[in-house]
Amino acid sequence: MKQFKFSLHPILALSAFSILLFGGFPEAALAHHHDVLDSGDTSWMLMATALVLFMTLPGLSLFYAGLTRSIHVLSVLMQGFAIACLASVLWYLFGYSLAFSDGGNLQNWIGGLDNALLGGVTRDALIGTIPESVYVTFQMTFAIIAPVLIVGSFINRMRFPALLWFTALWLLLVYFPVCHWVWGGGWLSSLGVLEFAGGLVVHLTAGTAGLVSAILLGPRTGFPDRLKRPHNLIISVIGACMLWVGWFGFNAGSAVAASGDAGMAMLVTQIATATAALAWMICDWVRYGTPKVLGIITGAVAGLVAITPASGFVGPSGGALIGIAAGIACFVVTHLIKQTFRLDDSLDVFAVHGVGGALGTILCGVFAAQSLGGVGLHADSIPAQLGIQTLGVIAVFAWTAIATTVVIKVIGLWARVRASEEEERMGLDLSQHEENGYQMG
Amino acid sequence: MKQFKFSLHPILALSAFSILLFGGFPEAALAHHHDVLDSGDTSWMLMATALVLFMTLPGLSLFYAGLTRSIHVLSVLMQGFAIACLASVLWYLFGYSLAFSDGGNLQNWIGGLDNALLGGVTRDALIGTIPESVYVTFQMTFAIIAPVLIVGSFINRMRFPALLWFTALWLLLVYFPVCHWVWGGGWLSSLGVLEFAGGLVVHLTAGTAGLVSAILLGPRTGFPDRLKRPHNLIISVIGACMLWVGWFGFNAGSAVAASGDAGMAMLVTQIATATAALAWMICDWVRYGTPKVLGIITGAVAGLVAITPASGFVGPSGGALIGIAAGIACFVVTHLIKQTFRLDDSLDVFAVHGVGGALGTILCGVFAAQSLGGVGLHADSIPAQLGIQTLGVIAVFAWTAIATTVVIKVIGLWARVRASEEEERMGLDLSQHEENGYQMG
Amino acid sequence: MKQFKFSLHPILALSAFSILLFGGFPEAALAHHHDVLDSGDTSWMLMATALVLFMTLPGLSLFYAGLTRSIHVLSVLMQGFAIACLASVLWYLFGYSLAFSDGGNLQNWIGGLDNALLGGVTRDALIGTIPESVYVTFQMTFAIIAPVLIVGSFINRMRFPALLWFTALWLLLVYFPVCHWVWGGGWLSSLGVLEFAGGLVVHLTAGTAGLVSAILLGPRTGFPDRLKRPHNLIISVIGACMLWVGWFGFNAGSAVAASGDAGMAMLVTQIATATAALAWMICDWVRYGTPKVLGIITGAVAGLVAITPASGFVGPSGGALIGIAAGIACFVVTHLIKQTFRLDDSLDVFAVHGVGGALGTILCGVFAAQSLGGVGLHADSIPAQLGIQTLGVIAVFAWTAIATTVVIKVIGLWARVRASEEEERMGLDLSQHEENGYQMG
Amino acid sequence: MKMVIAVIKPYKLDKVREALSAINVSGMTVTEVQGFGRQKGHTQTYRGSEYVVDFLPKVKLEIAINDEQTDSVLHAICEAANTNQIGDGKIFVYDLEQVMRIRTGETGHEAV
Amino acid sequence: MKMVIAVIKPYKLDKVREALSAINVSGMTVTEVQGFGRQKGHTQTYRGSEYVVDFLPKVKLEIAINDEQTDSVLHAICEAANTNQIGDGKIFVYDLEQVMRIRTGETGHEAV
Amino acid sequence: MKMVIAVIKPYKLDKVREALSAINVSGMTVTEVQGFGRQKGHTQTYRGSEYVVDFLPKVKLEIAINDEQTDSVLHAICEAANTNQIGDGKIFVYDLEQVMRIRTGETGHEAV
Ligand SMILES: Nc1ncnc2c1ncn2[C@@H]1O[C@H](COP(=O)(O)OP(=O)(O)O)[C@@H](O)[C@H]1O
Ligand SMILES: Nc1ncnc2c1ncn2[C@@H]1O[C@H](COP(=O)(O)OP(=O)(O)O)[C@@H](O)[C@H]1O
Ligand SMILES: Nc1ncnc2c1ncn2[C@@H]1O[C@H](COP(=O)(O)OP(=O)(O)O)[C@@H](O)[C@H]1O
Repeated sequence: MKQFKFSLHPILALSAFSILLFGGFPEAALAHHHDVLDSGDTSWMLMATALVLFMTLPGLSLFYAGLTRSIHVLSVLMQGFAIACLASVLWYLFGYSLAFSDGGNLQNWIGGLDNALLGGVTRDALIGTIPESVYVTFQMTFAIIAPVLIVGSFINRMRFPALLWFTALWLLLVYFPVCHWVWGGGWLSSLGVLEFAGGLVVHLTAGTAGLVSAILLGPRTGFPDRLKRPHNLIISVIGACMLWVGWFGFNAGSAVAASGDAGMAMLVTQIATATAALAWMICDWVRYGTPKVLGIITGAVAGLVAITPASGFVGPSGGALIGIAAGIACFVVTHLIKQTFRLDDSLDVFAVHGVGGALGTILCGVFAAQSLGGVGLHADSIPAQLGIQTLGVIAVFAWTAIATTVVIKVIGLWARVRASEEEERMGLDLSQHEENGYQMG
Repeated sequence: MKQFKFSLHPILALSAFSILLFGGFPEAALAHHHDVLDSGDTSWMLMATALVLFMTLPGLSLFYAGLTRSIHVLSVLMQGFAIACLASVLWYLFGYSLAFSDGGNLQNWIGGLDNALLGGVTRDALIGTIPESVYVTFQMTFAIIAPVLIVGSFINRMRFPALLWFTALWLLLVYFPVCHWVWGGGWLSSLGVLEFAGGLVVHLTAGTAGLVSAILLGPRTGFPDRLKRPHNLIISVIGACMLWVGWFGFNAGSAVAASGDAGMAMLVTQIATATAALAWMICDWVRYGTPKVLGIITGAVAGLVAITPASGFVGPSGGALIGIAAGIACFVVTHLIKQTFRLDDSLDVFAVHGVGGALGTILCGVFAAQSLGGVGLHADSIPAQLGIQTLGVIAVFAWTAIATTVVIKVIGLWARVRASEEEERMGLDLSQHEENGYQMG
Repeated sequence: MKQFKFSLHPILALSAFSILLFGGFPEAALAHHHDVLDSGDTSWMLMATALVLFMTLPGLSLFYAGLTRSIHVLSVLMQGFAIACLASVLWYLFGYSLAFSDGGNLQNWIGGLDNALLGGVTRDALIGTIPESVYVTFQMTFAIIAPVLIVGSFINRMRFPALLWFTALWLLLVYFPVCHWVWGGGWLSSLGVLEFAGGLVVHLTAGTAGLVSAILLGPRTGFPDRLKRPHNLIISVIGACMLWVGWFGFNAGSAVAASGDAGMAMLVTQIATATAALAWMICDWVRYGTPKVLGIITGAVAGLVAITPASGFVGPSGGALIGIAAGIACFVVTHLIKQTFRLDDSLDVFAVHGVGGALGTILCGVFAAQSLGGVGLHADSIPAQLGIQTLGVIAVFAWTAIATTVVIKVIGLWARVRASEEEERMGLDLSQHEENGYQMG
Repeated sequence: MKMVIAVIKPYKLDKVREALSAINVSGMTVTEVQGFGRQKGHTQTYRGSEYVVDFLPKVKLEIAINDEQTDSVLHAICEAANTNQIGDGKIFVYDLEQVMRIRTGETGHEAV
Repeated sequence: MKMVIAVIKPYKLDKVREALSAINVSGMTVTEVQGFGRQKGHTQTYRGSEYVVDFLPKVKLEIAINDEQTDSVLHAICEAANTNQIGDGKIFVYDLEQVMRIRTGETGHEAV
Repeated sequence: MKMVIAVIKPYKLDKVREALSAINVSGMTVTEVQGFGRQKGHTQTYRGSEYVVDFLPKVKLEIAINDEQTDSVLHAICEAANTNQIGDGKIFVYDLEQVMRIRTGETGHEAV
């Protein structure tokens, strides 16, 4: 199993890739198999893990919290925090095992229970050149951030007990399986889908789930024309900055080594983020006559999302172009969803994470081309790879949409999912937690 | 001396442990003695140091600052910042030396002055596989956080000059000696106490000092029934998240290497934090009918504290159980102190850090057992180890209580310790610093 | 070129230094030339890069944002964010190339365009022991922070489009050249100036530019006697803490290795920050009768700035003394500028960064002396080195002052640089971005 | 001229404003206030400490009107702000001696 | 009916509220305000810049009462809020023409 | 005695205060309020969602004065706060029955 496990995310991706390119595993990849701990790689992965946690708590939570009304601000922070705890426990109980252990006959779809309770994850166990304990924790932070992302779609209106159920069931039905498909040796990884750091596994799943749950829960009271403005953009800017910094762990950490791949992933992440942010800023400027703070930070996040699946495969110029595409596409879809479809995906989780994740996954199939500075897809294998990438996007979207619907419907059997008008009006802070965010004087 | 120094915290702990297990130093431990710099270990320790500083500034400061009234908020931040500066200078002057250099005849009790002014800490000096300069700074951040923790007990009412005196004398009389006892080759380390990352040295000392000073200074005006609510829980949540992230440096950094031990320390820290947070949340839910934001973040901190001394010795399931125990125990003691004993340990420093630190230290003696997934205590040595752990708790508690009392009494000889009613009413921000935290318009 | 490039910042500095000391390159330095990736060094540099970004976003932005009025708060954050994006793109387009590639005949003054669009920065390219991609990103974060620092001088009154122009032109005319002079093989590096981490390149350039632009834009409405107080010192303290933590990446990262040099850089950074903060606190106490929160955090920043150029060369006691000197000198100059010269360098960018950077650069020439615990300047070479250091300060100051003036004047040809009284009164948040920072209720 | 002061529940503000616009009253000044009355505050518990929350957030509207509008204004507010639950708030009316529009210097009825 | 407006030091709020409860006045509306009067603000210095703080934080109470309560209310507030130090604040009284309870539509004395 | 209530643009506060000091009126109580009037709010767009900003930030001054000061006070405020642009605000005057200084217990004219 170790042998197998070693070849996981994103080494598997790279390997699959090598197969495409060279028709077989390259020496270099195999050379890793000796499984000796490298303190430099371990050091980076310890840190990358901390960065991804930081990106969620407090980063993402703050990004969202600033955009709600002041009477719901704690509820958003609470949801992020509680999800982090719950997802950690589930990961320990069976999540890691379902995602990454050998699933036997079901291997294409889901892992087994060999590593339940993290059995087998001993002090000496290695994944490639790092301790398996580090790999477990690193991947745990990915399982944490996905459900926290979804929260943005239904802020101000999901009851807290329902949220806990939602988190648990959604991880079970969506995240663990999809993670297994892509990084755990499942069918998408067998197909050779390129997915470096979570464009499909984290962002497309979260974005799709956000869209679906926004539809099922219905809009906030006051949507679309009597809404209150974001209560504290300063907080959102802080959150966005933390997301940016923490995302280095997300992307460069997905190299699972302190290597040239990690370095390039960091570099292209930085460039894509910058171009996406500027692209969105210019869109705002053209459309509304003013560059907006909320716009530039959202653009940055769109860039971070879109470069995520591609960050291990493209070069600086590929990164720059993916960023620009993401900034524009996510801007447009945000407006479509809000203004044309009048859907209250409140914090644009689908438009930013769903669209950004899908776009990056697909563009990755292009910009990985060597001629474009990428890691080395031949020009004539681009169409095939594009097909695989698109298939991945469609499959993950479809499965997530169906499973999320099921999850919400099922929870509705025993719990009230949507806050009552009265609870919404009092604010979720008071109605769900009997606390207030701010208390002056 | 190098030879000696090398075997310090937590390598000493591990070594002592090995002696217990195998009746001698294992090869592996000795192998380190070559003292060659490992860039991976160094990299991680540089980063772990930054993380621990981050956990204090801004993490802990914010956690506390959000829980005060808005007229005292700056004073809390100021105290954290000033303590960080003062403790750094004292550590440079003689603190490191007193804690970690050879104390000669007094070696059981306190170090010497060989390293005063960091003499001998040259560019080439190594501790194990990392530069001594890094080890000095890493340990410095521990000496910083301990007195900052205490601040939570007497917020809103200690005068700033007294706080500076308190910090200096408390470090001298409590922190430097206890650190020496446990990690510097003193009597507790000779006994073989297991204390990975600061359960005794940092948390029990701080918690005990908090309790004692809360008693000596008396309660805040308005305690217990006319107090004002925490003024900004958002800030506290941010702080708690930063504590969580930074704590990876605290615990996994205490492996002083980017190793499997570090990885496992990070993993169990994550799990214990999650279970403790959920445990506290459930306690709130049962007791008050609502899950609370302040509850879940406090529970997380309790988990972080309790796993601290054990993080190098237990496995994932041990971590999960220690977390649950900590969440419940700290919840109960918080209520005891506030509601039964009516002591104004304002931010529950004793209930969280004192109790959490003691509990983790003791449980470590159990969950280190190999049969429970730990690093390898034999079932029949558990009673003995439990005895040593308990002795450590009692000794550190007693010494800290006595010495803290002396410190506060002595300062009272030349400085007013407690703010006047008028100063408290104006707010310490205005009365101590002539500044205001918030200034709208 | 690789060979050449390898010997850059700060290895070049160290090498130049070695030449001074030993009349030639030492073996140790040459040994690096093998250019093999070290995962430990790479790990640290990945992290150091994240730290420097963190120090700017959100650190520096928050430090500044808290000190404005609430109606300008977003504009400050927006400026920081937009600069980060723009500087990243420029760095990718040609900045890195102009700063670090071989300039041919112009090599003394500016680099060439060999690395434009980061051509040649492949996955395998190394600088010393780390991937060139990491070095590019690390240096990119330096190019980001310098223009963000300048923002503090003209808060509340520069129009946003002008700011974008200013950033682009200033990087082109000031930052890229000066960076090349000092770290890219230009004339100052040939002279052997000691500049470890940005005292000249980042802080003196930013400080000088701040002073010049504050003069050219004129004071804020209400200066000096009808100004409004800082609107949220909590935010500023958070920012200062983040600066402190992130600065470890700035200084210790400038060792471009996880080495004893990095460790010592971190240690002296910590000590200098602490002494400078305390020095400023005492100055406040003596001058105004109260220790101030804004004072102590500003002192910390002054210490961080001053130790920056020296951090690779001095020992702990050198750090302590540089800190004290910086705390006092920056305090005095702040008062001179504001009270004597009545210049509205609003957030004291010159007094802190200009003076701190210059002071540290010069004192570095003294405290690098071996007898003072430094890296090893002989007592009799101190005068010569002091001359070089002073020359560096003067040259960078003069060039920056001239070029910044040109930049602002030139922009004035097509854009309004200064906000109108009406725009300033509405607040830049509303007038430039049609957004509000805070929205209660 | 009269000044009408209405203390209402915050979330009713939009509705009251609309009700007033409907009867052509379109000037008002709004303040966030804390109310104390029959509606009792709740107790909040933070980590074992109980805090009595005496004051509840309300919104105060000040609306200057001409005498003849008084009844219709009271009626409009009352209807829009009523939830039949304790804490709905109160309306106070007092006599204004003078009103002046700063921009034009107009006084009296035209200034309202 | 009368409206009593009291501007007091913030930390006296609880005491005043209790004093009023003691004489059965239990409705009031409270606003955070900035006061300017004989009590002069202080000067604050932030990094070499001096800022004159003209306005001091006060709390404003609005209390509608029946005419006969006026004296006892003034007395109660005055006693509870007094510290004998400058800046203790002021009380203003004016005549209310009408009072209405939104919930019930009651007016006049019963509505107070 | 009269109470003058002036609702003005926030940035005019300092100027108005100075104008009042110039005519020896040096007591006042200031509140941050939201104004609704002829000056229409703007629309703000945040990520594709449009928000109508109905209420604009204003500052409300309450100034108790003696009867004979009324005209000069109105005049002073009006002049200092005027920008000739819509939204400059309004001044309301009503009659005060009683004024009391808490510190001394003085009432009536001396207390103003
Ligand atoms: N005597 C009073 N003077 C001023 N404001 C009052 C008075 N009584 C009530 N209020 C205001 O009206 C609000 C609602 O009053 P309350 O007695 O709680 O409910 P209800 O009006 O439905 O009986 C209070 O919160 C307070 O702001
Ligand atoms: N003429 C006035 N009109 C309105 N409010 C006033 C007036 N004079 C004083 N106040 C309010 O009363 C508060 C206290 O007044 P001050 O003159 O400072 O002290 P004292 O009442 O003890 O003489 C002021 O801060 C202000 O809020
Ligand atoms: N009828 C009213 N009652 C109370 N306040 C009013 C009234 N009309 C206007 N105001 C206040 O005066 C401010 C300015 O009024 P507005 O009609 O916008 O401009 P102008 O006074 O220049 O015509 C408003 O924002 C509001 O605070």
